[in-house]
Amino acid sequence: MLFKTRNFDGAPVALQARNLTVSLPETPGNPQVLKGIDVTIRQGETVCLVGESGSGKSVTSLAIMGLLPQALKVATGSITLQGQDLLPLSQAQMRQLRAARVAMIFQEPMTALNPVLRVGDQIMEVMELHTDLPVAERRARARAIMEQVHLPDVDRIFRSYPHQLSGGQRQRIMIAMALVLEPVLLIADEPTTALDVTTQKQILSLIDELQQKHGTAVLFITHDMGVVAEIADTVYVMKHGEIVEHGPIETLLRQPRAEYTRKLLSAVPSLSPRAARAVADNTVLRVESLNKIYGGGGILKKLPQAHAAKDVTFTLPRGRTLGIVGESGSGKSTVARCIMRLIDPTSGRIMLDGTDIADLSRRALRPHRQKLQVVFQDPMRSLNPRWTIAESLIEGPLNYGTPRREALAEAARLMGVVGLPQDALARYPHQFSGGQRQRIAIARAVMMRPDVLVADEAVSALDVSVQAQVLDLLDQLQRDLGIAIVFITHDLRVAAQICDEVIVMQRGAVVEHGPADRVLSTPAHSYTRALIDAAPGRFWDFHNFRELPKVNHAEPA
Amino acid sequence: ETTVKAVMHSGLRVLDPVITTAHITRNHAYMIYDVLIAQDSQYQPQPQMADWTVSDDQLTYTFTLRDGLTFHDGAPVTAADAVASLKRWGQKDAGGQVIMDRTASLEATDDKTITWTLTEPFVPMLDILSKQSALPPFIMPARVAETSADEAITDYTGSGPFRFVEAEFQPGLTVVYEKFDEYVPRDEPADWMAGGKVVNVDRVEWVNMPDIQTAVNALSGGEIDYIEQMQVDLLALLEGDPNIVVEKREPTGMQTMVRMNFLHPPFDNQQIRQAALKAIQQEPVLAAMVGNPEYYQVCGAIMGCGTPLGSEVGTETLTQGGGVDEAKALLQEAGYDGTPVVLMAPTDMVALATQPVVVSQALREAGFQVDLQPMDWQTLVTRRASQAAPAEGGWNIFITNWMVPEISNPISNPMLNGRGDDAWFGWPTDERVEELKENFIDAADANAQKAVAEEIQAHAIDNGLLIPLGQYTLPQARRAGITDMINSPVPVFWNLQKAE
Amino acid sequence: MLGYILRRILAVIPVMLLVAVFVFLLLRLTPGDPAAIIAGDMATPAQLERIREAMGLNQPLHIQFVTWLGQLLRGDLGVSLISNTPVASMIADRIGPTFAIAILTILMSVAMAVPMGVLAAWKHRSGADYAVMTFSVLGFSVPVFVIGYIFILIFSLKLGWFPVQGYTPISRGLGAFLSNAFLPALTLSTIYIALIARMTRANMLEVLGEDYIRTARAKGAPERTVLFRHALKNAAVPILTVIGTGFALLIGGVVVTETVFNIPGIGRLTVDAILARDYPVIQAMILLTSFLYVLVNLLIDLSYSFFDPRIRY
Amino acid sequence: MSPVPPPTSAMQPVLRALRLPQFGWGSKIAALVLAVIVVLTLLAQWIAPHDPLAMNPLARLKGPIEGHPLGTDNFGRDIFSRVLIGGQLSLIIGIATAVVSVLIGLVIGMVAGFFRTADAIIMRMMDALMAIPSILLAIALVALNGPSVGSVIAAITIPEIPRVVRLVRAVVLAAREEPYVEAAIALGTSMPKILVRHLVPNTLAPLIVQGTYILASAILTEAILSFLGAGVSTETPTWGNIMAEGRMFFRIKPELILYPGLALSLCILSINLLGDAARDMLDPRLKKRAG
Ligand SMILES: Nc1ncnc2c1ncn2[C@@H]1O[C@H](COP(=O)(O)OP(=O)(O)OP(=O)(O)O)[C@@H](O)[C@H]1O
Ligand SMILES: Nc1ncnc2c1ncn2[C@@H]1O[C@H](COP(=O)(O)OP(=O)(O)OP(=O)(O)O)[C@@H](O)[C@H]1O
Ligand SMILES: [Mg+2]
Ligand SMILES: [Mg+2]
Repeated sequence: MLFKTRNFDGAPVALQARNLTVSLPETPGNPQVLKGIDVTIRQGETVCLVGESGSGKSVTSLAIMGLLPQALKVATGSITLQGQDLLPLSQAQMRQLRAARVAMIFQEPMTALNPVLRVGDQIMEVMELHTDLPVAERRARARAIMEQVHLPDVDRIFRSYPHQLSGGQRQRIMIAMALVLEPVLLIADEPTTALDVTTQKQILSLIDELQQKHGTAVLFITHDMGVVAEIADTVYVMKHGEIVEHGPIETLLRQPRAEYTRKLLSAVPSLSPRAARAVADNTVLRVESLNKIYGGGGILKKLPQAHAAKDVTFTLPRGRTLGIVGESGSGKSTVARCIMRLIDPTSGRIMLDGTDIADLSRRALRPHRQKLQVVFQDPMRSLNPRWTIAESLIEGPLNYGTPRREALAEAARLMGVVGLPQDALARYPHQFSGGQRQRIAIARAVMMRPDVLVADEAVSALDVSVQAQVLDLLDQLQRDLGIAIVFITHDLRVAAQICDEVIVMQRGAVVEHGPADRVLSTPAHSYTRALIDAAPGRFWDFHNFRELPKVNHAEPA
Repeated sequence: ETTVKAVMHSGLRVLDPVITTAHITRNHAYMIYDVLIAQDSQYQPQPQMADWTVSDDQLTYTFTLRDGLTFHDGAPVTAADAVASLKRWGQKDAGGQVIMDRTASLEATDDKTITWTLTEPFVPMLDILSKQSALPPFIMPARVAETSADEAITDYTGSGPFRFVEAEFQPGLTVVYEKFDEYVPRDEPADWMAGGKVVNVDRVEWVNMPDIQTAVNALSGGEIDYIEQMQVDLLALLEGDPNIVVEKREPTGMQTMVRMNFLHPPFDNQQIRQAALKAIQQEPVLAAMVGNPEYYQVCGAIMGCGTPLGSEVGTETLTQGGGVDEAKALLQEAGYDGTPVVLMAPTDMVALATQPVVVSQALREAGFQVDLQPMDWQTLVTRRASQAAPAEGGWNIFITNWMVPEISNPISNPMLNGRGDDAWFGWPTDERVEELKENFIDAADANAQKAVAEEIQAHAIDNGLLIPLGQYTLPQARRAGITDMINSPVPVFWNLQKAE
Repeated sequence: MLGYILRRILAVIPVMLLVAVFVFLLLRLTPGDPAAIIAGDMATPAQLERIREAMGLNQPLHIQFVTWLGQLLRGDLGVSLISNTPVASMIADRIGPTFAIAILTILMSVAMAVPMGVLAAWKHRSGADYAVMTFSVLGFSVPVFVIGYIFILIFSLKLGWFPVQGYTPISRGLGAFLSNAFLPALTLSTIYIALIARMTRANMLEVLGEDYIRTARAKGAPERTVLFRHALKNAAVPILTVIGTGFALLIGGVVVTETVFNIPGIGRLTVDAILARDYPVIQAMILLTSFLYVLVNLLIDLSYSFFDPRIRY
Repeated sequence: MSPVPPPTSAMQPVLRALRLPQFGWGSKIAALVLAVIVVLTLLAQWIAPHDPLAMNPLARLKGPIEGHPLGTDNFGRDIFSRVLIGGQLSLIIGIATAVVSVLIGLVIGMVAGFFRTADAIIMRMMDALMAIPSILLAIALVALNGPSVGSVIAAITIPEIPRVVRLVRAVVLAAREEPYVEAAIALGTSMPKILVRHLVPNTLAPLIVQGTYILASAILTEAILSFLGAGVSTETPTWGNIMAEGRMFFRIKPELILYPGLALSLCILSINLLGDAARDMLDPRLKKRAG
């Protein structure tokens, strides 16, 4: 079974939004954030709401909860929950409803739980607010639901604070909290985006399991088409505050009608790795037994140590792309920052064009900096917000003695290369979108004519469609300039798209290393296999609106 | 148990009446110590602890202690105690030093008798021994009086009408006294420091309130009984309150005056000193300081108006004004080159804060360049001891106040010391004034003394040894329930009654 | 935790040593001379010199410093140059009132300021917010002594509710204590309230924007629960911090209120000592207040973990 | 592509912060009041009907009378003129203290924030300085140098410095972890250049806010120093010493405290309000926040 094919036509409607319009009454021009959307969710159904960032997905969910930010107001339309009109309700009445009949879980399990209260108390609080159950009963129920969400060692976790739990565990607590009163509707706003793929898979199946058990209707908000393919019964596609298309999952993926949906789907990178390119002969970067141990030392007390990179070794030839993949905390960024010498490696060698830069002093390092550039994950924070784009772009060349005029000319030329208008140079970072900013950051790196470009999660913060543009740009630059790229990502789809070679890291160590197509199609290490398995929607070729012709890696036994 | 709570003019910090001239310490000493002989309201010496006889040749003074004198620790007061106390005092007090210079012997001839033999007759002997300021000779146990005169005592046993309650003493803040039950007062009625010191209350508490307004509020509210020195401006707040009595305490009051530094330009020049004197007029200074004319008196006498020796010769411009043009002319004549005059102005002493401001304004109007330097009193007392040039941490002018009895006599008036480096701050070298003082000592009788005093006045004004700025009294205020207070220069707490 | 406390206490030593050096140098380089005040108006320069000699003020600075430090380490704060009383007993006599009023002030301030700040943050940009902010800015804008005078005028003289001055120790009954201590504490509170209310507001604003507040609302928690159970505890650490650093402000205010209300506390003692150059007293007082400051802040640091379980030592 | 987001970043915060239309009405009034006070004090020499020092002790403590719109003080000087001129020195003390402490604090804070070796020593010294109650330190410092304008400014400035240092250091420590700083390192930018071009601008916004508080509290501290007898000479009037001198007459002539107090409070109120507005403005989180 590829997709869920359940039919809910007969099921009672859990929630219905009709012609819902949300506007910003205090902003000049009274812009509309939601423009008359219609959404129907039936008992037991999972409805996925997809769309690019800023399209209004979260606003929809908050409108249902009655938790719209002050700036936003429902202008027209209705929201009914099991036939009860929600909009006329007072705040007090809405409060009665929340958690009891509509519950919600949020994207960031790290921040969505109150850090100063024990998680058990936070679950019990829901019952305290909505029921008259005695404390003992509340506690028993809280434990029961914690077991249902498969939390280990319930006794201990019940008494723990959020920071003592892993991300996945926290999200389970959130789910437990949301479901303990068996609500009619569960709204999940990107509940797994912040989680590792393996954890994501567990959470998705948990939601599925509980939904089956309680018959809850689920409104699931995500921008990850893979997740959609895994869990949705029905999909709504949003753009600029409007629903452009909706339908059963399979229909939508096979025969998308709206142009926008097609675009959205084609931008999803394929999980089938591209063939490695011809091996160039000259190595630009060679890393040998790189180790990085954080912490230790301390005068009066030994600080805890973290061995974040263990004996990492690889070589990178000119013009090729090396992917580093692995779960959060596996040491990817550590390796990148060591190579960049933003931090000092504990031991090992980093040969850049034949020179070991691992132990060079700041001063001695300077001439080599030029050859080594970096692009970070967060495009907003990686540009100085106070500087014009031109200033940011020419900072590097000026450091190495390029005359200002020449540097400006080169900056202008690169604006064309990365697909931005010339006048962008005079503007400030905040005047660009995330994708544009990331292209600027790439242009800034390219200004230095580097031999090696390190991209640490360079596309992770971007929408799929924007992601595709940036990946194209990197590809093009690599072809034109022969730059070698170290590409760090946790997204196997992305890695499959652009890497020639891949190393897989787990707890600081390289567990697998090889050409991308081999590693991703016939993984040798169980950890790699687990990663690949966990990738949602890996059976589907979104680009071509059909299932992948064959599953081209060996199923684990 | 009756307790009188009094707000005194300052906080008591130093407990040794020999080591400091601070009035609050002297007042404290009058509470817990007794004196051999004391001044009455006619400025006459009267027996207190002792009677005396003087030999015909005026050389031998014999003091006999009266019966019943006991220290607070129960020991009887002996002549040896008195001798030790007098000797320690004699090292410190200016008048005492003069006497000691002429002393052949001072000893206890028996338990009750003190025999003091001089080398030559000395008329002011008894006046000095009975004086109220600056350092009266208080009698302490011999063991205490053995302390070096430069070191503060640490044993506060006296034989006065009150006992010092050491456990409740908070320096600068509160002092508590209890009635000394074994004290035997004289039979005569109390008259200033003389007569019977009959204590009618059980306890006296002195509290220091740095903000006089707080004190006034507290007096209105009945939280305290007595304020030693009222700010005249604030009398308005007490007006019309039947529970409160405001009155002048001492008839003579205080003198405020300017002292110039003779060592450095421009005041090393007599003409310029004269110019300064002519530039100043007393009334604005007094008005700014006190406000209500009832409580100040324009007075040019350097030894005080209303005292036997007071004379106002040569001070018309000070008292009546009109000297500015003369001052300008003098400056011109002396060739004053605009050297700035460093005027030290204490900001933290209410009684001294206003005069410098008015004086500097007056000097400026006459053509002086004035550098008014505000500082706290402590800096001032330190800096005035510096003989350095004004630009290097020295000074040209400062202003201070005296109790009139302290300066009412040329011997004790520190301004009239003309012995250069040994003189008081300002260090005038003035042989003439020294000569005149000798004449004064040698004067045969009161009339002759008065004549010399007039000469001294004329000379001192002419030479600019000081510029008197006038006299003032700060009234005291008390709850009406406090009666029979002795109206003396030193506020004392015997004799008074407190109605409950 | 124990190790942490130990390390923090050890870290206090260099700070206090620096304070000691600093204070000592500051004072000894100051013009003004305790000998002069002892000697009084009539003393001659030669007498002054003898007194300086007797008090050891003529010795070289470093010798004086070492002597003083040595005494200090033996727990001997020295003897007042002016009144000859042991400094320790002077402080002991006068620390009570200051302490009692400071604590009353902090209690009153926290009790008033925290709800004010919470309200202002909750009703951000509303009339209530502006009212609280204006009040708290006002508290920063009027000199303490003016506030004190106004309170005396209104509450003591016009209404007659409180005595105008003085201090009654708490041992003579809470009522008697409060009747004297309330006005000074209220006066001191204004600036403290301003500080805490402002800090509470700023941090509540921040916390109220956090995801877990949205979670609490999504659970259907009423606003009261959201504000006080969920938000306030999270905002507590910076509020506590400002209470700690505000302690210095409190000491400054105490000096003034003790003057205005005639309270026999250590604030006035210190100012008097500075004006009289009573070195042992000044040194002891500044060391003591600095030490109190450090101690209060240490305690506050340690209390963080009570409010925020993420903070572990 | 999502529409251009609102300019929430802290870029060009200074210029934007000073553009008044973005402030609420409270801040506009504050700015207006402050402007009036500043203009009045700047023009005091010409507006004041009397020489602030011209005295007539025989006509002291008078109520509003001919030629003295606010009456006279205890020296018979014109209160109105003194309050006008007093504003000059108060503002100078406030501004000088703010500027000097911010500049010195900035330099020390940058050094502490950027050079790990210096950090420990500098911060211990700052801790020590902070631990000494500022008002006591100020009184002692004034006693040290005599209460001239310069020493009052120094006395108020020195205790403020550690606070600025802490602030700057915190900003620098946070900013040096920013990816754009790391990017600059990767671009071969030298440390001093990074300090000056990337980090200093980050500190400006909080420093402006801090500066307004220092300005306001300096004016107040000066008043308190005067109250405690360690202020500037009464010959150079400040709001603080006018009040301190007038406090003795609070009950018989409250104007002596009322008018300078009013001027001072209005001024500080405005500065504080502007500072708070700047804080709200410059804090992107407050702007993004809703609900
Ligand atoms: N508090 C607010 N004030 C003003 N505009 C807002 C507010 N919250 C959201 N918006 C606007 O509403 C629109 C929809 O935002 P929403 O958060 O629903 O997007 P989204 O689809 O959830 O995006 P993402 O995938 O990034 O979470 C955006 O254009 C956003 O700018
Ligand atoms: N400055 C640091 N001090 C101490 N430990 C650190 C530091 N930075 C990272 N670590 C630890 O090193 C390990 C590797 O971190 P790293 O940031 O390299 O992981 P990553 O693979 O980039 O993870 P992510 O996908 O979340 O970015 C983690 O356990 C992390 O907690
Ligand atoms: Mg969203
Ligand atoms: Mg990383």
